[in-house]
Amino acid sequence: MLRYILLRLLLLVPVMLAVSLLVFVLLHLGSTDPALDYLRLSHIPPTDAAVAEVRQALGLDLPLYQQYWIWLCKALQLDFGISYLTGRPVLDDLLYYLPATLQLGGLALACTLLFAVPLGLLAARWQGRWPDHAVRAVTFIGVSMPNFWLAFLLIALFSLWLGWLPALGRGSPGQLVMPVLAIALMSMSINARLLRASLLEASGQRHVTYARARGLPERRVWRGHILRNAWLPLVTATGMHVGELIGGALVIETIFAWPGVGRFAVSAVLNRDFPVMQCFTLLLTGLLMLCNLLVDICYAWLDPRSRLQGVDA
Amino acid sequence: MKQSSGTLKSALWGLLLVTSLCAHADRAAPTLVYSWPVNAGPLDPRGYAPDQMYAQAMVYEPLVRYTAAGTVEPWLASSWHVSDDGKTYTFTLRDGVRFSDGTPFDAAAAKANLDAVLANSKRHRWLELVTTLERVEAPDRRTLQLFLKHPYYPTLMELAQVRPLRFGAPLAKPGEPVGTGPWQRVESRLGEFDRFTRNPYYWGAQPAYGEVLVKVIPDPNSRALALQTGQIDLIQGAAGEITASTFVRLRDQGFASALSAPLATRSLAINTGRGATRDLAVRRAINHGLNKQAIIDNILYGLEPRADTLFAPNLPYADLGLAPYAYDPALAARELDAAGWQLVPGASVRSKGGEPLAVELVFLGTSALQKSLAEVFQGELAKLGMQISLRAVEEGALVSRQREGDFGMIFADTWGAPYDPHSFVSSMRYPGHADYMAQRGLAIKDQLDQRITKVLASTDPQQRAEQYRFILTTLHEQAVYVPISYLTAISLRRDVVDHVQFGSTLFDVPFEAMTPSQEH
Amino acid sequence: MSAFAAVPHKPLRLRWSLAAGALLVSLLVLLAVFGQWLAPHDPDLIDVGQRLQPASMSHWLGTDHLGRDLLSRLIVGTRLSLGSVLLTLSLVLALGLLVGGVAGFVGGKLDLLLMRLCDMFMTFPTLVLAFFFVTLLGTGLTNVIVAIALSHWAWYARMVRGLVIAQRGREYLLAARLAGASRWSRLRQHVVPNIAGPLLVLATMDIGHMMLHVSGLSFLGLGVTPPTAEWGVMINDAKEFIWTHPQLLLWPGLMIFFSVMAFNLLGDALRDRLDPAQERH
Amino acid sequence: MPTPTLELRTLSVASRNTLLVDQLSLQLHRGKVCALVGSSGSGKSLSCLGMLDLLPQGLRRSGGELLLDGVSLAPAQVRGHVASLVLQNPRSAFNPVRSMASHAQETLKLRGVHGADARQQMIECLAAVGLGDHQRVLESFAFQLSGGMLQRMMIALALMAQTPYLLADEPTSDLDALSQARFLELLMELVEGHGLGVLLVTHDMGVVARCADHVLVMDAGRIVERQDTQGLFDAPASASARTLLDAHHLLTGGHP
Repeated sequence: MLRYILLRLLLLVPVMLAVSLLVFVLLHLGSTDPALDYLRLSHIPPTDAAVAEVRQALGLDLPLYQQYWIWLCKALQLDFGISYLTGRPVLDDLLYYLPATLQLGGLALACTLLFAVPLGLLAARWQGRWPDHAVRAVTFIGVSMPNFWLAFLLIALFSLWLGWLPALGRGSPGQLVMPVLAIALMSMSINARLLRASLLEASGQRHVTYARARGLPERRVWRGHILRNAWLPLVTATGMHVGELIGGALVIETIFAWPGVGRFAVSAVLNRDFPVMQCFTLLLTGLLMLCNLLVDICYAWLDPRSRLQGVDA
Repeated sequence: MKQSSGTLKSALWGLLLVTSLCAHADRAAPTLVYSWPVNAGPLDPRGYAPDQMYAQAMVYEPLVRYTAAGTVEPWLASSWHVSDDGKTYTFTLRDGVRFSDGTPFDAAAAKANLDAVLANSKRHRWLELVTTLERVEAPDRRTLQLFLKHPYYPTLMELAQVRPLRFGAPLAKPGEPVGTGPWQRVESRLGEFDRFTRNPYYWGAQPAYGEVLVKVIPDPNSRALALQTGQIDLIQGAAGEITASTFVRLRDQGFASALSAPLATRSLAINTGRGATRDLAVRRAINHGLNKQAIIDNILYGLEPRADTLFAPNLPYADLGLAPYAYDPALAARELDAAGWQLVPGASVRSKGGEPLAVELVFLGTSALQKSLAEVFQGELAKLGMQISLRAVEEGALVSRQREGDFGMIFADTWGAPYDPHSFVSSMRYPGHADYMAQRGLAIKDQLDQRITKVLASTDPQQRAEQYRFILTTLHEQAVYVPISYLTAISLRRDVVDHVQFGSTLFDVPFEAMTPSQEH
Repeated sequence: MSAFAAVPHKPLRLRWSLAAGALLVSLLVLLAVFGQWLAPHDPDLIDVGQRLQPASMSHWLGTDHLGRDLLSRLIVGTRLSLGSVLLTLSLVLALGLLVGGVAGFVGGKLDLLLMRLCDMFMTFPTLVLAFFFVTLLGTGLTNVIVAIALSHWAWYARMVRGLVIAQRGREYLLAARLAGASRWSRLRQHVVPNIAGPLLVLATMDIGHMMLHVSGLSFLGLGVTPPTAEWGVMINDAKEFIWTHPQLLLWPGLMIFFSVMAFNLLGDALRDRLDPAQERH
Repeated sequence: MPTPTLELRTLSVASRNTLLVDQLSLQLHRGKVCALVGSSGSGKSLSCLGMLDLLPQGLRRSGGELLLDGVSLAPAQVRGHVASLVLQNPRSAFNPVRSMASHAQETLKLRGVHGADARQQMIECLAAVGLGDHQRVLESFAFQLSGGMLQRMMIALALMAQTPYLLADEPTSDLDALSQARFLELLMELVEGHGLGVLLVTHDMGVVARCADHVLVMDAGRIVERQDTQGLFDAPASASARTLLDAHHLLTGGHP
């Protein structure tokens, strides 16, 4: 098992390298020149001389492979360069903003599991009766709701009309409620529907019939047999949803003025701040790969078949 | 334009009352709370992005300060003398001025700052004075001499600008801003706020406020909400702090508001070198075809006065009494017909010799205001039989299109005081500008550039005014620009702050002149 | 002979949702095709004097911040939203079939490489990937479509590969090969029809997801260029007026919501009908 | 004292509109094997499951009263306490994510047996069904054991539950000839040794011939003939019995 984890961690390096090269090339072949953005934000007229000077100062005039080589050497010492716009080391800014996003993403993930599991269970337990229909209706709405529109509805309802919650910013717990809900509703609904489907499928299995035949009480049949098997698809889905939550954070942070890494990345992308974009994609890739590894480990721990038969990576 | 359902309005008032009651107003050293989209930055006296100009204007001071009347007044230099040939400027420095770390401000410190600018002239060369400045001398403690390569009349104007020709303590460590200004920056928390307190050694009158807290709020809607809920006391500036509609809504709700004098011109640059706009008649028809007043009243809520000329009359050398292009669609149609742009019955777009009257209007996709204006222009000019295709781009692409002249028409505002008119006009000579690219198609473009060079070097004010008249009149008659409105700074404040004034330039906010109001 | 496996029968609910889904989707298609003629006013007609009017007889849903009729813009917006999504879908299906088909059919090292590429694309959240591509390609609807296609194709490729490999083992394919049918005709006659079912289900389920992304990117200001009416852009424009005219924000959101729901409804029903076993959230 | 019996009265099973099992009644006696035979689709498996009320979703059960020595019992009281079940496809009958030991512990816990003596009983039962290497078997999962071993594990679980009766639904049809013979041998030992009462559902007349004392022949959800084994083989009364026997003779070429 340990050997498998080490192998996956080693796999992380080549993938990150490939992603960084791909992103580097795509960025520099992109449409516009970051020097222009720098001049614009500095209120300096973009004459040819000024553009040339800034390109030289930012090291953009070197040939592409040389730029990448310089970046790579420095990156290996965790120095991801200086942001074109803020003049601060890129990694410090990203790590400064990361906790806010992790707080939002983490809470959204917790909220997803907190609501998806009971809802899924409720729907599967009373299949066909009113709780099942209610849950299916709610989750169906959740799946079809655009998160940015939901965010505005929440703002209009809770801070504009009822005035209970502050509409934006970070700090007091009240400011957490709406952004988390706006991000989590979609993945919560998806997971609830998934859990319901996998519960129904599991409860139809023959080993459940056999368990009941052995006289086990219904409660133990559900906990010991149905649930134990229904967790598996949920684990893989949750792994995928970490990515979706970060995607959601991108949009939601701009609406709620949440000082997270998502909003920072959006502004960096709009202002062509290459070092920040480069570092952000690497950070994101690393985070997602680790999440996938975590999911696989959970899966192997929960499902002996994959553990003992050798996991198909 | 009162338009809101009953419950909504009462809810808002309720929200306002609740929050303003609990807003703390500590009496010790009152704090003025302002907001800005981003942090102030390391605040290097000569620094560009990410340093924010409003903060540099608070901490660093110029030799001479630009006034609302468009002239300069003595500031760090109590007096100055210009040699007859206009190439030597001798300044007598104000006595008893000290930096916020207590060290004295003298000729040596001033020379050190200006030498630093000359040393990095590659970066500062965009400012004409930096290329014309030969060397700086400090004969004694209170005398500073600037020697120019050739006479350059806007020297004093460019010395007044926020950067790079202001003065920081030479020995200050980078990131530790030490200036002679009324404020010093004591704390900066990324993404949250920047805190400024009074400079204890300030040579001028101590500001009424003990502290200015500038919160980081990137989004205009969030900024408006912060004002409503008492999280900030003041919204002021001309950089789109809040949208026009929000300004009107808050003003109608009773927030004290003010509009500044014209500071810059919101205008479209028309490409004289490409497509249908090569034809003067087309450019004149565009100027006549846009009902600017209706647009200003509805899109800009009448907040910005209509602009008839490229520079507002209150700017130096700009009061020329040029005949404005009145809104006269009939005249525009006649001019187009006369110029051969026929509207074939059945077609909706005029054409001449097979070429359709189509112009591409490029605008900033992320600016709601430019998007609305672009859509209205498209609608209005369509009535004249002109096909305006809209092209939304983000900031980076807008600048590159301006540089390469890749536009039919493009939003290109003037730089505003104190750059207008001299710096803006001077920049027209260099490729890589929307203006250069727009004027490229004019036959007399070369003559215009020579005239600009001559005006900058002229020492005789009368002759200078003559050159400006020729330049501005030519640009006006050739209809290279469509001036829309004069950009004004807006100001909205909670009733906890008084004596709110506007800075004389687009960038500075005179916090030192503001006082906490007495009633509270 | 496992007589006691769940006896397959069509619960009432399934037929109902299939009908409802199909009805809503066809309504959307109707709106998209005949949009202009159905719209009471010209959606792009700017009448600055009539700004921000509440609902009235002439303008059933009122007017937007430039005085354009909101209802007409919503109706015409259908064409753009639906059209762009269907275009994206065709691009994604093409890519998915190509890559998945080749990986599945050729197998070996190429298959491994292509699947690793898929994994890399699948780890990235689709919206972040789309956002990234748009900023590289520049704004505009065509770029948004390409960006979303680039971020969604991996799922399809992975599924197509799985199905192709599953089909390849089937006897009739071996028989066809023995009968000397060329590889291409085998793919066309035998493999594709069997893939169509699950692929159709994945596509209908995914349309909703893509529609959310198109409007999401437009909301961020990177998508459709004005003045064409598109729901995401309309929400972006209405953002400024949330305090005074929330209805400007409400209607476009509702349109997105209902069209996404319609496709999800249809997708669910199709999935239950075509292959109950295949679970995809 | 009449031989102890487990009686099922008038069990009916129906899906939405078709009747699958019609008024089925039968009696099981300790130490006796009662075979329930019929062609596939005759509803014999459904009856077996219906008896313990283990029908899948969508099927309705009516009637089917259970009496142990004349005393009426609810199916839940019978399941695991009075009667155990052995299924056809053993691999899918075990929870894939739980080891054999945890299945056994679960069953023993029902009888309040914990810790050391639970372990002891497991070892004994496994030995009884011929799974000597109990350490490996207990730690392994379903996918790690063969069909035959899993089948015998089910018997072991029944032994652990100490239920007097055993319902076996086509226990041998998935096994190869050798493990089939061994399984039937084990079954007969338990019937004679422990006085187990068995309901054997099968379509293989060879199995019936070898083990069954009494035979019930089912067709289209109804019992069409009840006789003892010898009588059935000699003079099958119902048409379906005859077809089953002809098929059997064809396969085995003559008398059992």
